[in-house]
Amino acid sequence: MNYQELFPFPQERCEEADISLAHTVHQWGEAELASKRLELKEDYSRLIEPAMRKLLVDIGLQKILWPESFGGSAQNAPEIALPLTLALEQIGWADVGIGYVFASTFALCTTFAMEGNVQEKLVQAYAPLFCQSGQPVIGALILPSLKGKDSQDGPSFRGKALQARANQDKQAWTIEGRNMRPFNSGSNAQLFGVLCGIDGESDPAFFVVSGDAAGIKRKDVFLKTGLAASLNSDVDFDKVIVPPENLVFRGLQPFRAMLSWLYLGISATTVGSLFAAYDILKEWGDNRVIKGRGQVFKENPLTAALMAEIAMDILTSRMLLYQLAQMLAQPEVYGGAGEEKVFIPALCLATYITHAGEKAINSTMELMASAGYAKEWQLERYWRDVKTLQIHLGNRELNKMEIARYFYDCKNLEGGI
Amino acid sequence: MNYQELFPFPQERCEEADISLAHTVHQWGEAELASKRLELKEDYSRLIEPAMRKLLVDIGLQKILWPESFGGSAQNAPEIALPLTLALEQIGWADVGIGYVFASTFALCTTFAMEGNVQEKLVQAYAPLFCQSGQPVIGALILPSLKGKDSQDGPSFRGKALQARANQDKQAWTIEGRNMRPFNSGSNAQLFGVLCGIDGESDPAFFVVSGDAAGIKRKDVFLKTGLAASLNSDVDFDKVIVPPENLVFRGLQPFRAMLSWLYLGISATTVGSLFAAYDILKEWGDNRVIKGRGQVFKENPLTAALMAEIAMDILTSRMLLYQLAQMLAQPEVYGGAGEEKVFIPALCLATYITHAGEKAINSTMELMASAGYAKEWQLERYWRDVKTLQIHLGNRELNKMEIARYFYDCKNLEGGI
Amino acid sequence: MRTIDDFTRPKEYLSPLDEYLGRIVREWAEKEVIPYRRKFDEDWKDHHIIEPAFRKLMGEMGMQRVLFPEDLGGWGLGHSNYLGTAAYRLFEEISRADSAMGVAFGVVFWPLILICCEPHVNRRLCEEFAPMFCETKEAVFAANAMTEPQGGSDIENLDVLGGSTIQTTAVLDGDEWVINGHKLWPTNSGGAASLFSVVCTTNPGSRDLKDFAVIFVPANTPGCTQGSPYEKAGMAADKNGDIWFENVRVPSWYRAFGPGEDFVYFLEMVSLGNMGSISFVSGSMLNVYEKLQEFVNTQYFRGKPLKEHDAVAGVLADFARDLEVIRIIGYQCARMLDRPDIYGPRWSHENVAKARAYKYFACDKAVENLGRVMNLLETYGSDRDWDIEKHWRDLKIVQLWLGGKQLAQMEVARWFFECETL
Amino acid sequence: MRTIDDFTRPKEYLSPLDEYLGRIVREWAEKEVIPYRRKFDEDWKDHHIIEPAFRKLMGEMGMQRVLFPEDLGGWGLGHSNYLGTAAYRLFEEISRADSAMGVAFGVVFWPLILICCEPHVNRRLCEEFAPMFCETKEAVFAANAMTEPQGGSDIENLDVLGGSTIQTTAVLDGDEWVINGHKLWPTNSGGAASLFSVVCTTNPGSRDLKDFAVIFVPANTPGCTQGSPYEKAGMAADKNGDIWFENVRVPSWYRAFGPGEDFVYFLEMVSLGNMGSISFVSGSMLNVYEKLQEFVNTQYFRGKPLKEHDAVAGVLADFARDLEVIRIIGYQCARMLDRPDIYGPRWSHENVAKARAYKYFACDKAVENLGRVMNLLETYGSDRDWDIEKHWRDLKIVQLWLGGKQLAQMEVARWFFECETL
Repeated sequence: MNYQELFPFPQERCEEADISLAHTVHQWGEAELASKRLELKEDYSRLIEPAMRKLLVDIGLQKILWPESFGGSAQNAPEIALPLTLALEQIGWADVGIGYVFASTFALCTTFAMEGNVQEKLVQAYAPLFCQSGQPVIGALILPSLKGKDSQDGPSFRGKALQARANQDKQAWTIEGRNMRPFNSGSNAQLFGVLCGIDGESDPAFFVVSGDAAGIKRKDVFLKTGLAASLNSDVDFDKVIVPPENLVFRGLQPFRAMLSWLYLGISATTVGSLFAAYDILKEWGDNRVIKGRGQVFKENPLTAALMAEIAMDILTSRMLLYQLAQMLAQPEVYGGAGEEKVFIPALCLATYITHAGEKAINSTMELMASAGYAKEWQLERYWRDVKTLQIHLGNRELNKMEIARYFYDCKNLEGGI
Repeated sequence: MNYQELFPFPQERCEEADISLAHTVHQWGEAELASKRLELKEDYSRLIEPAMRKLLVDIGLQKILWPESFGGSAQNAPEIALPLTLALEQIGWADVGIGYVFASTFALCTTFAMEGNVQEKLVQAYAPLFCQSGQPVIGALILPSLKGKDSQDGPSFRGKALQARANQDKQAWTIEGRNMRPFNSGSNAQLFGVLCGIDGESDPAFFVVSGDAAGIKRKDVFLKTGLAASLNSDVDFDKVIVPPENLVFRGLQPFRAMLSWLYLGISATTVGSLFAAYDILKEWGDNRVIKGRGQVFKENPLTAALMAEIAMDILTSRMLLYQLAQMLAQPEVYGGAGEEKVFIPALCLATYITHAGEKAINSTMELMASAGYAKEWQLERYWRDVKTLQIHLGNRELNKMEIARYFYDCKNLEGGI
Repeated sequence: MRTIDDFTRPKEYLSPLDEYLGRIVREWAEKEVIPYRRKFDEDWKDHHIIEPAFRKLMGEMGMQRVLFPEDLGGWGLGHSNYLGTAAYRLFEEISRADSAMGVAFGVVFWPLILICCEPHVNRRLCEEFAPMFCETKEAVFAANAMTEPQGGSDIENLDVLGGSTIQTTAVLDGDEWVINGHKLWPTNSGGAASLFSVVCTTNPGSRDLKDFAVIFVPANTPGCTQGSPYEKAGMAADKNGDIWFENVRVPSWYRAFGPGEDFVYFLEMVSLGNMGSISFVSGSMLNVYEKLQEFVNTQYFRGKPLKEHDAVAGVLADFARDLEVIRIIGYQCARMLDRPDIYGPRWSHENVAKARAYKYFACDKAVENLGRVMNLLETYGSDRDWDIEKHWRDLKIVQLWLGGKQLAQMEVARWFFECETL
Repeated sequence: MRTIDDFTRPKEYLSPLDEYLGRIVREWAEKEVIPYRRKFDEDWKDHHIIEPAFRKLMGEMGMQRVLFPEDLGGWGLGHSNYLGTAAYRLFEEISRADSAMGVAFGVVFWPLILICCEPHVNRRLCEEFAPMFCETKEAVFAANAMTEPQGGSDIENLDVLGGSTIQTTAVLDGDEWVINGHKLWPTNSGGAASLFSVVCTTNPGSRDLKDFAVIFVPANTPGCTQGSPYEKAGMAADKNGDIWFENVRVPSWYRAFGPGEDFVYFLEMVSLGNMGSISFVSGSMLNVYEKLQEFVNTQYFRGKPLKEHDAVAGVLADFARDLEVIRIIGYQCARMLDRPDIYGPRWSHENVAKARAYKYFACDKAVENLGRVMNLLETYGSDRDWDIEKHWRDLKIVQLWLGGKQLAQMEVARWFFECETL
């Protein structure tokens, strides 16, 4: 049995076609990445671009949200949550960074392309890029962030600094921001989603900005611990001018809706990477001999006990992941993605899954000892990636303020997402 | 909002009638137990028997499995998993011990009354007791156990000692066992389910034995830390003779099916007790003032952070509980309750839920300081009860052997359930 | 066979009395407590079974006298360089048998530390109260009346509140303090204590620590009444209840020291109280080790003692490891309080914060481990006849007292990260 | 502002050299390592940037000489009562800057301990190898060639295996040992080491510990070759690779001691190796404390530094608490190895088991804390410019080496619960 059969998911709620798509993505991962692991270690950057192109353009994952008239597959109803989850598991299995970049881009696009949010002008502006350019398209999010004391004079949102300001002049908006740190892909994103403060208004506004807009300056790619497919750099917006239709939304609820989709993406990618860790550990457990008595690793009760813990973490994470997908897929039952009663469980589940993921991979490394940290065995890459995914949910203690406020009806708790 | 709304469950899969039953049970709990908390502390044993009678006889929960011809409600198809879960949550909320006793009795009866297992003679023998006696009926399980060195000469099952032996003489079976420790209610059970070794056979057999059979000797009720509704004592079977039809099953798979139902019951009862802990904590958080500055407890970020963790534990536990219920309810999708692919996830989920429960109530006690351990606040009762439920799953390390064997295809791991 | 004495203690720190104290208390525990302790839970209110064991230890063996100067009938421990480590050993051995007896005995030290310990001996009060403890064979208890109905252990949160939430008042009327207030939860209340140190304010609402006062009140002073003990999840030998002070009058020199100083030496009670809590934890855990050894040696799985199963052994190893660590930390804490010449005064913010850190570490680890150990025993874990569930219940209580984990965390964060607004 | 020196060390245990060693190494770290360490990861293969810092510390400042007797150019630490605590301080200060440098330096001690330390000084080998370390300004590395391709750290599992899985053989041919075998992973292999201690057997498959041998092999001996270093998740300054021994011939007196004794003193390497690992952990964590202080003081949330948020402060408190505990335990471990007169020989099963317990405790806690700290920083946590992700990667590696957690658990269970079949 493989992990697809071992770890139950609500198969009765999934379409044949969606399971088949997941299978296609798995084959892509096998051909482009898993089978090239040693090459990947030596020359990641050379392999990653063609792999992304195959996935996003040839298999066409980046076309899903867009209307058929542009060549998209018009799957922009909430039910996309289940096929998205199935596919992202497989992407995460192959490469966490690609999964993260895709999930972020997807979340960004839901703000103006998801059923109920559709903004025609923006769809017309960006659908061709995703469906017809023949290029993998990457969207970067620039969200509120912890910043230094200086930033405290600027605009903020729920306790964190907004990295940009926008001002309306006649019709157009001018966006300004210095040393902004995007959540991903600052150096090579073709579009940005930026939450901006607006002078004199308490609610921030979310803008979509084309990556080639005049005034965008990208700094050098900086070194970080994981998610190599996301080439991030600090970015300046120096009087970047965008048309009025690029203001996608204002206020909390649509922001939360975007985050709910992002949380689903991060969770699915994490579960996928746990499958990769499972595969690596399975191989190790089958072949490693210890205690010099010919005892196969997996047959030792102590190591088996930890292996069981890992399996339990994967099992619960996957089940909860699909529970989240089903909540997002059925707004008529659970509420919309931006409503508190969906957003808070989404945050809780993503928090659980990313922490269970950290724990499971930490334990897997323990079991594999030196092979756990040798690049050759690839496990350490998933370890760095999964941790990096997790911290993209934000400071857990601050996030808990959101959660406590909801469950205990707190009035004065500061902060959060 | 109350916990029923705050903690999502797959309401779209539940029938109106089932939710209504849960509501009835909640009202029972409120009237019989929750509203009498101080009396309960002083005089638990006087209150508990009438409460059980109301629940099992008057509301009629003990009638669900049995045919209508006996006055039962004939809900013996696997779909009973969902209403059972809804009801047990509410019983656990009111009293964990009653939940445990009911769940154990239910699991025992599934072995001969659940669709697919129905054994007509036994149903005819016991349905009247449950449907017509007017008494709450308690069934006790006597399962394999860790025992001292002496026991190693006797029969065992998967590494643990079988507490009884059975031998066939002509038609009838004679069951022998000394100082057997049932899992619950040894002192007052009306029927026993006993897994027995049979000389010369490797598979044990499971017998149902009436509590009033000749040769059953019950010792004094012993002191234990929780589950006060379960009055347990050691039991001797001194040449207890039972008819051949009381041999319910042999072998592993039906044993596991029974355990899967027991795990569901333990899990649902645990989640219910978490709701009780939530209620207690909510009241505390709303009213307690700390730091001498009029800061309400729940508004302090540090205590709120821990409160958020507790809410997350309840949320994930409840979601996973319903996932387990749905697996048992749909054998056509997931397999039968005794199949490995259901039994192992059931064990994993019950393990998760009972540990999350321990953690959540431990944290709740932390927050309530002295009120956490004062009997007056009741929380400590749930704490003792939930821990006691958990250890009824067995030694976690040994259980993990089962789990590892399944997920990693281990051949030589010893032991387990 | 390995015994509890195989767990490490920093031998350099031990008092010259250590071996003697350890031996006599262990003998007492084996004879007077362990054979009877399974009945203690039902004896929570009356102490019919518990009282004789206390009498033996405290009155007859004289342990309640150890802090007083020799010339007043005591053992002079208050003058020694071994206050912390000697007390640690004493408490640990008692707690091995019953940690509630450990705390009930340990808390006798609390008020007495204030008056018996160098460098702040209050000779007049020593002389006043020495006879109460030293001239009797009965067990005599003392209690520190601190916690008030609203706010719980907030009073200990002195950095933040400066005593401003104290509702119990002391007003000087001529040569006497007149005390009014309501305290609850102190160990050895519920009718046990003969002497209270009462934490009160001479100026309600003030944040000036000069208004913070600790005043001694014999329990039989008119106007001082104790309620019945509360029923708790465990720790039956430790009685807790309400105490009311209604126009209680005591001589003015019953105040421990005076403005400012009362507060300083009160901090010493906090650091020693945290150290004591660690000793209750390690003492209990040492007995859990013994019971666990018995269980895993005698209970079989697949033809072998349970300890021979590798996965079970992993849990046993973690337990032994954590007990090692807790005990070493506990003795290090005791040492830091023994030797102000090396580690600074017992009442320094540093020592208070560190003692709190060690205490909440020990408690977190204990709760985690006891949970795992209970689980190893399967359903036997909840049965009283294996004793482990008793320690499991008791240690949870140790975790929750002294303001619990959150108060400790705040104090530790304030010290190590210099937080200013928490 | 609070500094790393506010974390507790048992002051009674410190060596007379402690202050001096600490100061010069800290200066070296500030000047030679910390300004450059963000580039170390890419320097893993060549050590262009790393090598000069090593040269300064080990060759010029002479730290590679400390174990040798004074008359051979060393500092005589092998004769002192402060081997453990002095080494602990040294390693801790180095690891604060870079724990890979800590281990690369620390492992130089490993083979040398065998020959330089009382009560088992091998004077002839000291004289033989002292010039290699003492008469140069270059950094000279030593390595202990132990692990073999199949079974990993199984070789350390001596209680169970008695050396029977060792595949590297030593055959006496006249006055020379002829060594054949393949080792991998030792720190300071991958081309770094000039001298190896090689763990081998004189009788393949034997469980008789008299056949267990440790033989010194200079790296330039014909037949001894080192492969390229492996690429790892972190710890770039520590090179690991393969070593092949093909008919390597060394004089017969290059064997550390002889039948039986080699094994005994090898256990001393295990206990000291575990102690060293704790020092790498606490050293790294001290630097994390510094970086974390900077972060929570300068990064703002809702108009206040992050540290003023109570929930964040809770995590800060836990971090400070655990670092306190780890450090105290580390020094206690060092002390136990310093003073065989009090705690028994360094190679006793008790000391080996306890050192393993402390090490896996420290590593578990470090991994847990670093994970939480990374999370406090949000996405900055993964950026190299906050340095914390570096320590996060490095400490995970410390957790995994020396046989990892499971081997430690088995050894601890065997000692404390006398398991016989694990």
